[in-house]
Amino acid sequence: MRPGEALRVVLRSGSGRLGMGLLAVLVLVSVLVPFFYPLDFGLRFWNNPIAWADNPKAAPPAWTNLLGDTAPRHRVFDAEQPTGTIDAGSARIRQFAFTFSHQTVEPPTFLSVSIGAVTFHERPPILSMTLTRPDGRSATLLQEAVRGLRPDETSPVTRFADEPRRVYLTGDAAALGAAADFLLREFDLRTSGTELQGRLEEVLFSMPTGEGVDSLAPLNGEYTATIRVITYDPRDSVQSVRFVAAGGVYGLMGTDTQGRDLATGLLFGFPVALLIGVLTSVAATILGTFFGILSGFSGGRTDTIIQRVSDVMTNIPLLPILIFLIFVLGQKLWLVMTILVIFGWPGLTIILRSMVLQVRSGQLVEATQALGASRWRIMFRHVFFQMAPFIVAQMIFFTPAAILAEAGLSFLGLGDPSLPTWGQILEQGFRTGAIFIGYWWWILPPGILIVITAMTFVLLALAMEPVLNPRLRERAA
Amino acid sequence: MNGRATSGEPLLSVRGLRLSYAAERGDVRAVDGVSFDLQAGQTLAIVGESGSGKTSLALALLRLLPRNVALLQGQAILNGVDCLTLSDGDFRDRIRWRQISMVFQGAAESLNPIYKVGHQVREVLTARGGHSRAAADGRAKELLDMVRLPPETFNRYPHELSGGMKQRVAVASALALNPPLILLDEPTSALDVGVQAQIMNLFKRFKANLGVASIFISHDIALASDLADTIGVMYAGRIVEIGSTEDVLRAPSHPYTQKLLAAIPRLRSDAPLEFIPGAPPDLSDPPSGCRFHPRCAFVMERCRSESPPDLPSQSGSAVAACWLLDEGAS
Amino acid sequence: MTELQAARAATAQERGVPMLELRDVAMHFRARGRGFRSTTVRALDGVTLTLDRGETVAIVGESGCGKTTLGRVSLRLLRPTAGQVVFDGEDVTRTPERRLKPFRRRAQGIFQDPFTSLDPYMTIGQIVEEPLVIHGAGAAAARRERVRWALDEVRLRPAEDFVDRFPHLLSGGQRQRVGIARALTLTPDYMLADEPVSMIDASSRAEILALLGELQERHRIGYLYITHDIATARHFAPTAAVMYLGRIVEQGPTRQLISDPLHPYTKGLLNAVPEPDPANRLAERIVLPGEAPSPANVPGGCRFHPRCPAFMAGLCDVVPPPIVRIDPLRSVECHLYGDDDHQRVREAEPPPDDTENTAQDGETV
Amino acid sequence: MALAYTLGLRALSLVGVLFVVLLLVVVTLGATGFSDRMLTAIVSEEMRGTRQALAETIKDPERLEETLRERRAELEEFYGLDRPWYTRLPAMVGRVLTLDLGAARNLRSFDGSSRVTDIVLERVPYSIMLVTTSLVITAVIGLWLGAKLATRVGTRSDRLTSYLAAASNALPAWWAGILLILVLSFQLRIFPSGGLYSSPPPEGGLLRFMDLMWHAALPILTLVLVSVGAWTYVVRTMLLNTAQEFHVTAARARGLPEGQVMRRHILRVAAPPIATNIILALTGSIGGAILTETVFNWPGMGRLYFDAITTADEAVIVALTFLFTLMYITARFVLEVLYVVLDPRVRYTAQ
Repeated sequence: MRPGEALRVVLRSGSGRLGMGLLAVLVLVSVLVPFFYPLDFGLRFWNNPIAWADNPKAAPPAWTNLLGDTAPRHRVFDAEQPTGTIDAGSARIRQFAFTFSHQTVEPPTFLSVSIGAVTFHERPPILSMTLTRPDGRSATLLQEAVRGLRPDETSPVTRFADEPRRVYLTGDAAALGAAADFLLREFDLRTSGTELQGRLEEVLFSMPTGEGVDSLAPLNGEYTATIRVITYDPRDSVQSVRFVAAGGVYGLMGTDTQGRDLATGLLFGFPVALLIGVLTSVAATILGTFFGILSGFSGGRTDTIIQRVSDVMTNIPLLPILIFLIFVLGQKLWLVMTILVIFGWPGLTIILRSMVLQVRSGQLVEATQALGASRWRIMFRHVFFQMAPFIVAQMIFFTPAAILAEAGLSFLGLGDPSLPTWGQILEQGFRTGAIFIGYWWWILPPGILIVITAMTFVLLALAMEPVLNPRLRERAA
Repeated sequence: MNGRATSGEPLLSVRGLRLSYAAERGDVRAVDGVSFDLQAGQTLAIVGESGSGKTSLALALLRLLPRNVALLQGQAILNGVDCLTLSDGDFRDRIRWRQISMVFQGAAESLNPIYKVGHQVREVLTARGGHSRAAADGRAKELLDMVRLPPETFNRYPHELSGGMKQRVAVASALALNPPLILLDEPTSALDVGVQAQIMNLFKRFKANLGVASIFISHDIALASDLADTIGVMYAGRIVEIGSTEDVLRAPSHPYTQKLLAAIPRLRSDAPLEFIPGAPPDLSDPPSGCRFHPRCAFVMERCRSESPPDLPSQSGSAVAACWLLDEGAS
Repeated sequence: MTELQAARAATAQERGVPMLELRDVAMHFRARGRGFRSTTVRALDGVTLTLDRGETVAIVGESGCGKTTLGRVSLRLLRPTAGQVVFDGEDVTRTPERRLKPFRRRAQGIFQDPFTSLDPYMTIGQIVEEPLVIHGAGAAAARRERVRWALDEVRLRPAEDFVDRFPHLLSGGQRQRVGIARALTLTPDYMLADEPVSMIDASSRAEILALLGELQERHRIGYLYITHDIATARHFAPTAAVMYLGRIVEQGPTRQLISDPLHPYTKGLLNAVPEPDPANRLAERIVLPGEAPSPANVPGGCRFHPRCPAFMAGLCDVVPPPIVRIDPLRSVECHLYGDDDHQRVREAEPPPDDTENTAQDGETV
Repeated sequence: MALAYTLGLRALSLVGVLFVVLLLVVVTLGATGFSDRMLTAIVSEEMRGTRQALAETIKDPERLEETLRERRAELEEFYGLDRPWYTRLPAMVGRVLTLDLGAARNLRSFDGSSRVTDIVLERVPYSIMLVTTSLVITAVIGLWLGAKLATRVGTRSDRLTSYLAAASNALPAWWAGILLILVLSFQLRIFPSGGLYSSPPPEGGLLRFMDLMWHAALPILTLVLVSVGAWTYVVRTMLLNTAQEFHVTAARARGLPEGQVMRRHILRVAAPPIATNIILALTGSIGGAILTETVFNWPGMGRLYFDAITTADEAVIVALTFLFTLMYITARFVLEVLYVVLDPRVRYTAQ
């Protein structure tokens, strides 16, 4: 059967159409992802906690709010240019004011301020952050000076260039103290910073309704965070400023306990899964086809050796060996794929060999040999073509097996850390106990994606069946 | 339409049998209006080339049809019972193997590979013949002996036997319930000529000794003439000529029969071999009129449009569906 | 064929060297038996045969007699265990495959099954062109022209209608003609015809055989015609050899072989052939008992002795029979004719046999 | 005779497989320096005991250290640590074969032993219980359903099963387990999410057993769920293929009752190819069991694998790899025997 004809047969069935559709989506996403992701995404971003510090932790997807939940949105404000500048003598005050509307019962899950690359010449600049509430009251939660010149440094000095100065206000003792002061000053409530530990946002984003800090009513409205950078030299500069009022929900797919955006990780999983599946199955199929045809065709010692090796290989239980080898040799994706290929080809070889023997006993081979055709011509021009549809079907069928094997291995904690996969995301969720706490957004999507991807190929293999078995195609006399 | 002038009710009387299969390109009319009579103890040979519908005819008589049958009509009256109108259950209980048994073309495939052959012969006897296990064993051994298989064959598996021996087992099984009629569907075509002659001897013996009637289906008219009292020649789903073996062989009336006979290489004659140009028609779209007309050397205008009726040949008992006979008569 | 080759072929013939010569060819296969034992399957066991250009020799025998193996050896598809395959005086028995191309160009084959001997993924044009491609004969245009010529030769006309079609759209007879065209493109001198009509409807067999005959006349092809059907051999091959269990037991002009068979096996074989004659009806044939044993288990002495109606104990089961030359064209391998004065024993007609299935009924597994 | 020969050949071939796996394991361990580390750990452990014992008798600290150094050198020589790894191959193969792999780094057996043998072997029954129970349930359902569907090809339920079977190829056991936990354990709270017994375990034999069953229900359900579709499909397809064979038509022609045709001429004939498919599916079910145990915290070998990986306990991993291979090969041999018994053709033609 010609390829075009085969494709038509595949597309005639429902499963074929569904499989082709899913495959198109998979391929499209996988092709697009590498354009937008750095290649060292795994090490530089995914497994680097700093990259995810400003995200809410274990937050469900943002769209869960539509279902009636009332978690605050996640707000991130970045600025490079101040919203206002005040010159006071030699000092210049850069103001970065970020206003946001807070309308939920739950306060933000945390607040943080980050200042990027500050350059100064003489006096070190002073940084501060003040939160102004809808009722006009305000609290200054941060006030600190950039570290001055050390003896070994010469002016000008740039600080926070490599990594911004990030103050995690929620856990910052000074900020907690400032909040306690604020409560005393404005509401005459006497607490302490330690007492407010973990409750900073709660007290800042509410009105006390009675005695003490335990009876609070949410205060909704416009809040403004003002970050000030005071410099003392006209040449001084500040590169960027960020304020985060972390939400209780995040993005399309939520976050994990490290605050990682699961949507990002899941998207990155597309090309990786496809790579594992397709590369492994193509390589295993090429090897299997080559050895299968060679074995069936050449007979003699070559055949015996290939047969013995395949027999042993197919008798080895794959997963335990895979676990052992990856554990000992290192968690590398290419290694996983290599092992899958090494253990994947013999199955095909055994089937193809018996098919070749059948073809070989037929008269086509004899006739072609009598024409003077070389062994290679017979093997790969005639014999191979007879089996091509079957080989393609086997390749498709092997693809999900490779994907699932990698996922299973990752699930056991043997994934390649430099390339996040769906299996790894699931494993981290499982290890953190996500299923027992009900972090479904962490557990369900990667699993569903694995199943859908595997399903795509299974559906295609299913639709290939009539191509292989003409009896199913035409039930004529 | 029976070639032989015989008295009494025929054992089997087939009238207007039609059978088509559903296929993608349209219905395939495998059997298209076949009628014949068969007397008890006689042998009718149905001779035709591949695709002429001869095997379909046999399968229709035993009602062993594939799923894609689109049409089955006509009558097949065996001992006064119309086999085609019986319910499935009745047909199975009353007709199959009791009245009509069959020896298939691929004897090797007709045996279950995982049971000893003796047990397979016994199975029919216990399940259908009401024999006890012990009685069935005895009868099975007797049957194997009748087809001249050594006693130890009883405990052999099919794969341990040669093709000829397997075919003998199939014959033993067909004789198990003493049916009055056996269908022999190319029973020797997979065998070498020597073994073929052995099996044919067996059939001849049973015909003479047991008085069992048979329908012998074959592509080989020479082989058929070895056993048959009557020969029916099939072409494209129809019997184009039927008559006593002597008449059909000595004075064939239908051009197709004539050519078929002339195409057989004779062992002791140097008559040049003839052939029929062209190929048999596609039965999903058969030619109009006489189905043989596109390949016939004597084609007339009438052959293209009108389907010829069965006409008596000059040579006595035979009838043939050919307009030439009409010309000759008028 | 190049002029050089033609010249060589011509000179070979002038020298009186036959085109194809099989000298005492044996072909033994090793097969895995039960347990660790391995058995030797003696498919061919000392066969000598010659064939000239324009000549047809039939090899007649039942399945398993080694006739197909003989055909394969004659095309050097198999390398015989012993003996020689000589083509135009040149011994090609041990010639390695890569140096066999000149031989392959001149020796071609037509095979039994027209359904499996053609690649279903190739068009008729590609199939017929393949030998030209393999042998690097001519430019593309010349090859196409040659394909058309070959199709025309086998009367697949007009050739244009066939070149782009796939084999599954053709009838059995048409496919077989494609096979013949494929073998013909290189205009070989020798063509093996291995049961070329056994899978074709009776009404078309004569057509294929007639075509082969015509091609022989036109191109002086020598045929080795392998068949189980001795009747077609009579009509197609002037000379025939009867094989039994890997040996030629009788050889001679086909008509004489049929009218006056010498070997008990040949007689048995002929007795079994059905003829369209109502007189045969119900008369039981005199048949050979049992079936031929497997070539893995060849009886000693005369290999036919367990089934032979003229079996002479102490001789036939002990001493291999000599090849007795009856006249320049006929020979037989049987003790019945081993007398000094080549006395032909015609009276030894076997008695009607009724114990055909006892004793050694084919123990082939 | 031929039967024994055929089976002997299979057994030999499977022993060969085991040997290849052993060699692969040992060579990998040697070449990567893992075996050095494992042997060093064994030496260190023995030294701990020696130090305690010697400390009783030798009071002079300097002499004690000296004696210990000598003792250590002796031990290192004994274990071959002073020689290159490949000279230790046979000894290492022996160690793996007998699971004599010293002490685990962190893992302990239920009663606190740190010997690898103790840790690993006490898990075996739990794994076997899980796998065999689910296998039996799957087989029963698969055979019954497959036979039922084979009689109604092309119906909606038949097509549905084909799709479900295909889907089960794409559904990893661990993921199915997680789903079941989320729904049946976390949401509906019908079943426990894992473990062997409730804590504290109920008193009394019957209650304890019931509690065990209650805990085993979800893992077994998982294993059955992911393989029953494929089983059903295989059984159905094999039966259909057999039903198309000519001898079945021949049996019908003989007028045998339909039930007898199904039983004797279809089911029985299809049994060997069904067995073959099950043999092939065995690899998958071993993998499924490892992961399912992990998900359900079922204290079998699979869960132990997970824990050993987490704690980087190489000796336990080596022992488990070997044990899994051994179990797999044993199971495979049992099925091969079954196959040979089922098919008379194999019995007589040795190949």
